[in-house]
Amino acid sequence: MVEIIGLQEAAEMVSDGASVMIGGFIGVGGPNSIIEALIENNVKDLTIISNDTVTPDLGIGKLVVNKQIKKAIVTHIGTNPETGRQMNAGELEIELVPQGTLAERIRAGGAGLGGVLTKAGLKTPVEEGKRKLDINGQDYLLEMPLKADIALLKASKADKAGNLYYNGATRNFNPVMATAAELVIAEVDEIVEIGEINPNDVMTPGIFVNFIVKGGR
Amino acid sequence: MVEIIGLQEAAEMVSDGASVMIGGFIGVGGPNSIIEALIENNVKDLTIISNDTVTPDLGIGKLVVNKQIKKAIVTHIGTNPETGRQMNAGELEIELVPQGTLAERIRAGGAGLGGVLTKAGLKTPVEEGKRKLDINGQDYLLEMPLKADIALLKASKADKAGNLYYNGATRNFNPVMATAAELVIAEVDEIVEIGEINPNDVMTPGIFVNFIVKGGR
Amino acid sequence: MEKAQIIETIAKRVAKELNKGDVVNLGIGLPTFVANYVDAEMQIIFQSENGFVGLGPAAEKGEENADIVNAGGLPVTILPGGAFFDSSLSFSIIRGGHVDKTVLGALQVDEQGNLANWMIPGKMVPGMGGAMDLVVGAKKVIVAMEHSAKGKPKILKKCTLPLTAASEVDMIITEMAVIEVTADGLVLTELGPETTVEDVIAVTEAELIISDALK
Amino acid sequence: MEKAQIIETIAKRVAKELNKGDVVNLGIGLPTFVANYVDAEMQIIFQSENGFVGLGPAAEKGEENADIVNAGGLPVTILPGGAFFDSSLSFSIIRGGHVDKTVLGALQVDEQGNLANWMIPGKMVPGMGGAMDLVVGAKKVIVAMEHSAKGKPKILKKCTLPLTAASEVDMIITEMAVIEVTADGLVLTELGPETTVEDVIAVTEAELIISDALK
Repeated sequence: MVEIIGLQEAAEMVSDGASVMIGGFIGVGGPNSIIEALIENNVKDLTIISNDTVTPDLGIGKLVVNKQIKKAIVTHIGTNPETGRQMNAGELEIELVPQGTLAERIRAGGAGLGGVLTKAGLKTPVEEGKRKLDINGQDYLLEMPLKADIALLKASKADKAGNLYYNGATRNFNPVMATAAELVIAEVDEIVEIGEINPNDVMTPGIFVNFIVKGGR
Repeated sequence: MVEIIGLQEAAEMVSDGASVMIGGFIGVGGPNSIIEALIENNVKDLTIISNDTVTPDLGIGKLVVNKQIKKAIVTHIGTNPETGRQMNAGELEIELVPQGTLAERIRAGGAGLGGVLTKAGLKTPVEEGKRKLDINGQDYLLEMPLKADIALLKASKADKAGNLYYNGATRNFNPVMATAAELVIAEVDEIVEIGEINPNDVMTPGIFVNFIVKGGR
Repeated sequence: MEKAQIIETIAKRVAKELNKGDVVNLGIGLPTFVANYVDAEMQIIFQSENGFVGLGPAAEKGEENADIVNAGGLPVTILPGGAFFDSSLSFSIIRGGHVDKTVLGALQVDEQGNLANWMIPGKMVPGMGGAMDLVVGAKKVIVAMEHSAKGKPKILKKCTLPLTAASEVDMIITEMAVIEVTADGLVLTELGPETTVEDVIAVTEAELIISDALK
Repeated sequence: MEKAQIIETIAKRVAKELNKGDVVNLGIGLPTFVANYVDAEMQIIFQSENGFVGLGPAAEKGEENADIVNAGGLPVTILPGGAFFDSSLSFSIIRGGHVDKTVLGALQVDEQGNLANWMIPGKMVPGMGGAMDLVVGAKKVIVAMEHSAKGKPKILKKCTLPLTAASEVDMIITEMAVIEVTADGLVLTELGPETTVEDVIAVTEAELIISDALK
């Protein structure tokens, strides 16, 4: 059962210290309006799970600049120099994860799987401290599932049953994140009536979504 | 690069002894016209990977009746009494797999993952002979990836780039199977021009598909 | 009781276990009837493991769509707000704990909440289909079945048939009783119409703890 | 050579490695230029790991679509026949061996085909993004880079920086040379324009086997 709420209401659901999955790829397909509200709220000590930390002037990047993040589990921080600075200064903990592994870890969290067995990261710093499995003579890293308190998604369109539709490359991590958090809030460009998204074309079924918010483009 | 071929041409690509993934759920979303051609060809000793063995008068069910299958990796055989009879008579080897595990094993095969860690099947006959992993104090079964020589899919629509679109509940195992076979042939109700399927709505990207066949509905 | 009355009694009682907005998967056979006793205000979302949420009633004669069938292969409908998906997402929903309640039939259930419902060795081996994933993944597992097989107990001290899953059943609902599976054992919490505790015990092999609040 | 000429030399040579119908992922930076030297008849399908196949040229000024960007976040286009998907399918494509060739830059490559291209400890830690999956998953891994860093070798006996992956590089293409990674070591198969074997050896730390068929 999905409810339509406002940006501030959405932001207030994120508490200090929460773990938050945030969709988007360098901000494209990111819930950037909800993040603006998080910056107003100034919630602190967040653990962020996302592809990257965007740029200093957008979305997650602004949360970094505003020092609201304690830890970030990401694949890439090169587009936001402030992330690297805070990491080197010991102000921000960064866990770097190969992109495919991040997608699978989140998916495993949402799908009730015990972990992910991948070759990505073998014989690199990524394997440090992790269990390795020999499966039929081949080594695989065992990577742990990821879950979060809240997922903040961005979709192009939602119907009033919470079904989501993503345009173009905005889909990225949003559909897997929808499955792996206790509470799921989707910022959307457009809210339509039930029936306006063909049931064949739904990309995230409404059963995964708790709240939708009309965001600015 | 996708080619449009005929039903007989498609059937001829399946050799005696081949492992074949076949989409569909009790025949719905199954490549039933290609299977008719397989019956004409009378290829033998197939290893079939599919959800079920349908009913004796349709699709895979007819392959069973015609004794073309050596082994079937499936989740359910209750809708086809002939499958049970051949199994009990030792004429047909059946590996029963929980449905979610079957989907994940095929997905793992297609996604380059080393295996699937699931609780489904623990403390049941499904766990026999399999490795169990203790992950943070919880037991999981390690289930092996599945791949096949050929996948025979059914889609509602294909464009000439091989992009597939499935109506309703016909999608089922087709998209994961598309990723896990050396050769992928899709039987489709309708072939449309490139551009007629919105790139957002493609369910199986054409890069996975080698051949498309216009089938009868 | 007549067969039809047994089904109605069980299905109606199971329906009461569902909460507003629940995502529910109903097994094939008896559990399917539960949908008949759920009104629209409850906004229950039924999941069909072959690939959709928003499972509606059986299709009217002449209105069948060959592409829309339930997990039994029968022509059904999808309600407004529903969504189709593939088997991989369908079982992410199931295994990942996104189904609030699953209602299944059983051949045997026991004091530990073990369930056997997918094979009788040497006799009948239909396969588990989605049952093992459902029982492991759903937040609450409700067994809905006739209390006994022609007087032969199905609620046992220990299942003798190969299991579908161990210690996953939360509740057993029959035409004679509602039984909760607890750490202490099976607790009889409710009696069916015109049924006594003695009637239930007579066709139950498992030890039953009689609830203080027995209804 | 001028920078622009170096890029052109490398990109043109990499383009020759692509076969008709290949699915190809081009890394950010220099590898991106490879697309400029591939003609439409080749039917190469470029994959963008943020979620599509059919990656086309950069969007024209004024024609940008904010929803269609490449893995570097820049506005691009999708070609007819392309398809969008989520990160999970994107990396199933990559990890699952459905990308025929991946072309990446490198900080260091070595005689075993080890690759380091994602961090310089204490200095620059951009992160691996999709590189570790790409290098492990793609059928053929081509490193495309300037041969040396201002005269300092990048093709080493053994990488000193943290690896992106071990023994996965198949080929190294620079403005000075084409080098194949084999079980016996690095084989110099081709020289760049106006380059001698001695020129290459002078800026290569790794042992080079000179191919009999050196071009």
